[in-house]
Amino acid sequence: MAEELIRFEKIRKEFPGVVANNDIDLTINKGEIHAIVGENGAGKTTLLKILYGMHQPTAGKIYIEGQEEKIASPAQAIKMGIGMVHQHFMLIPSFTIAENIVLGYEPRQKSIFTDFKKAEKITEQLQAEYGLAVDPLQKVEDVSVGIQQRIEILKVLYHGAEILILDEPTAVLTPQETEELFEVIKTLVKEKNKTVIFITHKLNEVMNISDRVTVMRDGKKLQTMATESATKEKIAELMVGREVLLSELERDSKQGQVRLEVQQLKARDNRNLKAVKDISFQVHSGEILGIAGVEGNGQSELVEVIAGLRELESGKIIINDQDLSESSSGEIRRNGVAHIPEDRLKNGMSKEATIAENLLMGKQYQKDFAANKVHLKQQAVKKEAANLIEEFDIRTPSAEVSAGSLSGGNMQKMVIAREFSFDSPILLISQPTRGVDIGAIEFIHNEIMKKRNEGCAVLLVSAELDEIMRLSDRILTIYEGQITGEFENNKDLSKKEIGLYMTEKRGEAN
Amino acid sequence: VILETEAVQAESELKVALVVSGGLGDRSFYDSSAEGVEWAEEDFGIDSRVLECRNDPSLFRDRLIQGSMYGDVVVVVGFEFYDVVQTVAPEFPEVEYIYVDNNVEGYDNITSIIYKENEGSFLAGALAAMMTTETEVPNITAEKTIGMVGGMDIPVIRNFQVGYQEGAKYIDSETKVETVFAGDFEDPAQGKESALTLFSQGADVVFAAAGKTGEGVFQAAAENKKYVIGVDADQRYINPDVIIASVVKAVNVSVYESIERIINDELDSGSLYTYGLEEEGVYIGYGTEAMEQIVPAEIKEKVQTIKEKIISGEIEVSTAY
Amino acid sequence: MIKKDKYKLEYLSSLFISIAAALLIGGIIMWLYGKNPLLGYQAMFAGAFNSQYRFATTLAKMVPLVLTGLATAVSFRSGIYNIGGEGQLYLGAFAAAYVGITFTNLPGYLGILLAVVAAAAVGAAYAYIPAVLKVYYQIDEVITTIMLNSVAIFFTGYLVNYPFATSQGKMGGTDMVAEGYQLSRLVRLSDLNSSIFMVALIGIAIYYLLEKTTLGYDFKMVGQNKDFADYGGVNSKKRMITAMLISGGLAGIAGSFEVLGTHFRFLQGISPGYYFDGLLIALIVKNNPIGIIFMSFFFAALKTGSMSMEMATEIPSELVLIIQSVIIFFIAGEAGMKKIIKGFFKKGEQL
Amino acid sequence: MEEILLRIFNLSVIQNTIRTSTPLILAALGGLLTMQADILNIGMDGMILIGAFFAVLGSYLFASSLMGVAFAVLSGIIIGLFFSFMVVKLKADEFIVGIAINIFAGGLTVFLLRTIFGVKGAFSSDQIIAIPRINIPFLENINFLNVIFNNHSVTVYISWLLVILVTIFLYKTPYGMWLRAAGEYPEALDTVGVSSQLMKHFSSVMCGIFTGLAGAHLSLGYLTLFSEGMSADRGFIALAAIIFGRSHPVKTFGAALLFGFFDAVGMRLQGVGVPAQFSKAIPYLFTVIALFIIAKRHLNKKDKTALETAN
Ligand SMILES: Nc1ncnc2c1ncn2[C@@H]1O[C@H](COP(=O)(O)OP(=O)(O)OP(=O)(O)O)[C@@H](O)[C@H]1O
Ligand SMILES: Nc1ncnc2c1ncn2[C@@H]1O[C@H](COP(=O)(O)OP(=O)(O)OP(=O)(O)O)[C@@H](O)[C@H]1O
Ligand SMILES: [Mg+2]
Ligand SMILES: [Mg+2]
Repeated sequence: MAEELIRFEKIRKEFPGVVANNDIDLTINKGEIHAIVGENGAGKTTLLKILYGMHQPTAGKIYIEGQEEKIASPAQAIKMGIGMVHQHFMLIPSFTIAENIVLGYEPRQKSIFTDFKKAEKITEQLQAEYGLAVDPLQKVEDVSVGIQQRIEILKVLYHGAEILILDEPTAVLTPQETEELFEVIKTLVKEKNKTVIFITHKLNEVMNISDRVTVMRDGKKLQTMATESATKEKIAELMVGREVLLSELERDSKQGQVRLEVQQLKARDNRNLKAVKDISFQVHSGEILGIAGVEGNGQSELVEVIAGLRELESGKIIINDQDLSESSSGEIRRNGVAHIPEDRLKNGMSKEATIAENLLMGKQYQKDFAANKVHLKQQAVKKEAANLIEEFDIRTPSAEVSAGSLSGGNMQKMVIAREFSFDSPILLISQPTRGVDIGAIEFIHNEIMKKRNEGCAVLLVSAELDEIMRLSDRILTIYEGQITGEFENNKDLSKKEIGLYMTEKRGEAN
Repeated sequence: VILETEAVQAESELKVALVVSGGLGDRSFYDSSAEGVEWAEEDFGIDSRVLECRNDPSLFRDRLIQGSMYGDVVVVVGFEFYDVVQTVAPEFPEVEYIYVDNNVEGYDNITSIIYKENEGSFLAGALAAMMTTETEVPNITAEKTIGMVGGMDIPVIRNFQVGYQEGAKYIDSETKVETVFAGDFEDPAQGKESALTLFSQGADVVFAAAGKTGEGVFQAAAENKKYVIGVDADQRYINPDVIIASVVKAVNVSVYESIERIINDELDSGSLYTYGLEEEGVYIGYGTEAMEQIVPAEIKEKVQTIKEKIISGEIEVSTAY
Repeated sequence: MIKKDKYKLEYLSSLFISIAAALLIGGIIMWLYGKNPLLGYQAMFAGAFNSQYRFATTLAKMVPLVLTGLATAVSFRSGIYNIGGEGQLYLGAFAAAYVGITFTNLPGYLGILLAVVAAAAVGAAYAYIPAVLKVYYQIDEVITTIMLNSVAIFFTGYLVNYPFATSQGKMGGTDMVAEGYQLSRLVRLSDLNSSIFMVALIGIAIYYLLEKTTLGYDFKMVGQNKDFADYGGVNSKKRMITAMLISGGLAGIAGSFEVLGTHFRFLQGISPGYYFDGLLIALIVKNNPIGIIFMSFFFAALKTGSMSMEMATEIPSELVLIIQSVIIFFIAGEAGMKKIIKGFFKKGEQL
Repeated sequence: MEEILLRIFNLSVIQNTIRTSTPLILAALGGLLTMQADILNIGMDGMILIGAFFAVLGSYLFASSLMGVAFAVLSGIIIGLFFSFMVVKLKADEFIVGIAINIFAGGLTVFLLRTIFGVKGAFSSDQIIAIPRINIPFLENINFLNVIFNNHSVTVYISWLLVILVTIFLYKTPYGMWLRAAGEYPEALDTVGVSSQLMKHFSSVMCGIFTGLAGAHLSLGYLTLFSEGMSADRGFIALAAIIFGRSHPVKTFGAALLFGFFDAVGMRLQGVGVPAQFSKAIPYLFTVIALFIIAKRHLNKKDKTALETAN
């Protein structure tokens, strides 16, 4: 009954110094939802990029419906009915949604002009057919990541894909959006007879939606199994090579004085629209305050304002009893605030710089690293880097390689290592485990909790409700730039209740 | 020993280095100097080399030194060498320097040659002012406007300008003289545009004192059936239909003569030779006899008269220096 | 650590290989033109190094190249692209000349210092305009600096033809600076003057600044990822402006040395595009200060040597320009070519 | 006063503007295509020069202006291909390659001038056939239009036509979309099966063709001669026009016209006593000032929308 659709045979891919795929054999059946899981850098993306014609395998063969195929380019893959939604979205920001969907396969007028009207119509039809609402004439740069995800899927469907590859499609989605996406995937498979391969780090999702799951580690395929016969724990153990216990974290309960306070904070987003509307709260030492909210409700801007990276419109920021409302990011740092940013590549690091240089940022003027604030002490910088690499288990051949060569999970560890090494009493933490594998999540959660127990005041923003609920002492829900609820975190608190406060429907909770 | 070899050399060939601040191929000033050296080569069998600096001041000194190492005589062409020649020449006391277009005093081995370009352009101004009302000549209007396109706003060109204006006013004080500086000696397109601007302001004779930029002036005139006065060399041959005359700076002659003087041991080393109208070092050229003359004979005569008046001192021409 | 050195060595060797390949092609061009390439290169080499005078001339030509190269490096490293060094150089040169003809009674060293400082200040001030436009108004600095180059060149042209025109020598230039301020010449005949020592000091200072100081680190981070720098507490706006000021100052100093050391006055057209040469040099060596010094030496030698090549073999100077650009093409494409060649051999292995 | 103004602003200024800006327009249209594909081409000045030379060569050899243009275009294609080979294939720094192309063009044209025509400096000859001018008879009766729009060389009209064609190409055809996508996010284009590298090569070749045309216009359309260094930094000004016009063909066209206009006005200001050095600086200075004003207005507007959304 399970009909073979794709077969990888001894697929091997070498990058300079890395074997990304080590002789992988894998079969994908027609009409199944096949999950692929594995640590950061396990080679998942590479394998599927080979299927999509973006990489050429160093060795090995691919069979599609029993035929051996050489997939030399994405164009060829598209022709064979393979579509891929990438980990990092592949959309042109200045183009409209319709233009993005038809890009490369534009409907034409008199054979040389793009038929924009038709493109619009196509978009309308697609979105109606698959239930993925988008406005064809909106520019991509103006829409949320959730919508961008939809556009990507519509684009692939427009290409006529029978096989959909989704690379970490839910990493940036809100729980609601994830749910919607899963509905769509299910209908695609059941009603339209598509086959879906998707990569994820979230084991809940694997259990929830997939028919079979393949686990990869270090470029090798470990095992493929029917999801029914697997458990989360088993998969996690296979992935990481040891038992992973996302169990209750230990917490001492000794909260202290107020460290961070914001009063009636207002700020605008990049498009100059109101993003933070009158927010006030306090964070105490020894406390993790979680901000739960659907992405795009002002939490990013909130953190940026506190960190001094965004102009505040009005309101006050009080840090360690000092009014630092008008201060620069440097002053705020010097006054005891460390910050793990939501987008590590955008502002958390320099890809070109070495790991040591990345780890120095923010400390370069400290006595330990600079004489008279001028002369950099290279030896001290090196030593610090070596210590942090060791302490935070950053996997790298040396501190002198460029940070861009690290895998995503290790980049995140590097950022965390740097920020935690300031010994700042206040931590702003945004999306600490985005795109990070389960082993690393465990590590990062432990480190955050350690900081809390040492008496830091932690402001935690995450799109993962699970994460918020696992770590926080107190939870604020945010919706459209305003705080809509406050909860003490305890066992009675239900995800559902918080979820409601994060949406328009919050009235129903009361 | 040294004396012996020198004697041998003198018997064989005189070596002449020509060092120019710009580049050859301008069909005017620099080419004219090269022509002078060529004549000397033909007539006296000298040996010569040309070193171009292509308007790069960082090359002036080095090229001049290279020239000094090569030549017994170095012909230095360009006002820009003013400082450099004064520091290099004392280092090569045995070399004779002929410095063209600027005046350096007090060096035994530097002989300066300057031109009274203002006298020549006075005649050009007078000529243009007379031509612009000469409605019998095709395409000349009665309007009393003439023009000048200068390469850059620098002293030599202003010296041309001063004479040109005075000459025009001498004929008719109501003559309007419009000047445009193209800002470049090597941009014919800008030269053409400048000329067209002048034509649109009513000028029908334009004096082009602009090096290669002047090539654009000629073309503008050819298209609009207007007239141009060329500069430095007798440029009529370039386009005899529109270039009616040229203010010739006889660089070729003066260079040739200087070399001749050196060979005949007649050069007054360290002195200044001034070439004006009187010395025939500056004159108005009307091309060869074979060419059909556009300038009417009466005007030529009138120009001749003015020339004599300048030579006699009856007319004094101002200078920009 | 070992790895880093290995990369450096690899980079250096491929740089040399590309220069060698370029010279080979240059040789082929000469040969096609009917000249003996060996003689040509011999003359070129001799022309650049063969005597005290020639070597000194090569060194003298390095002076403006090193300074403009460093000026480029400081700004480019910080992610603000100063293409306007030519204009800054002109204004700096004029400022130095102004000091030199106005305050003529100071002791020599003081006058020189004042002139150099004035040049640096004026160069920096002129660089400040595009810097502010870039940082606070998001106006592309590449275009503004190019435009301001022309403005400065025309403006100084005006100054030396009208208010400051010299009475000697019928040139577009100022009067000579006071004798005491004229930098001493080091080798008979050549332009080489004591500014080379100052350049050495400045070179060391900039090297130190870029490679060993907090500010240099900040510059690099701002240049690589401005958002990261801001996030890390480095005020990227201020750093960019600082970098631009230093860059403009260096260009201004380059101008002052042309006045104090070479021409002793400001001349119209005083720079034949030094800044663009320096820019090229800096880019080739990826804004590395040490590399700038060596590459400047190479370019300077090429320039002096090519003259002798021209004299000795009558190879036209245009050919030298062609050879020069071929060398640049080779160096620029070095990394890419290496990859392709490697790929080619790899394929060969597999077959 | 009025007389002075009339001297400066009259019909001939517009004519002058059109003539001065044509080579800028042609080159800028090419440069904006590479710019849209995310390649900054500062080698345009050299490309124009090479185009100008080969235009003269072709025209002279075949006694045909068409052949001249063909030669210029061909040389443009070759140099454009070379440029993109260096920049796209070998991933060389576009700045370095651009500057080197300028140096190379300076050397090559002088070298060829000497070896082919045996002259230095400039080459003009009766045997160089100019690009013909077009006379539109019906315009002749309307003085104003006649002066502005009539009797230009073909390349002038071509440049206007190309503004429209390039706009249509960029914004109305799939290929233009691909080109822009290749500049904005090349990987995204690659993943839909269109090679972003190919688009970059294409833009570079188009730039070569356009700069070649600009050169041909200079040496055959506007003048009928070749002269060393005759591009005279027009490539850089074209680049400025591109940045000014934010790589949009119509805006860039406007910027080039504006530049030509300031140049024309500057020339006339000399006539009323403004020193030449100032009048020459005007186009450059105005570009900077205009950019500043635009940026300032932009910022103000942003503040205003902020205010509006606040209410
Ligand atoms: N283009 C490339 N060049 C060199 N190395 C690469 C390249 N792409 C991937 N790699 C390396 O190959 C390995 C596998 O990477 P891949 O992106 O497939 O991992 P992944 O399983 O998708 O990880 P993640 O969960 O973090 O997305 C990593 O070590 C990575 O650094
Ligand atoms: N992160 C820092 N830690 C300690 N001292 C610093 C830091 N940043 C700057 N300084 C000191 O301030 C001096 C002046 O720098 P500058 O005024 O440019 O700071 P800044 O970048 O504006 O900082 P901020 O914007 O954070 O106030 C630096 O030379 C250094 O001595
Ligand atoms: Mg991946
Ligand atoms: Mg008249």
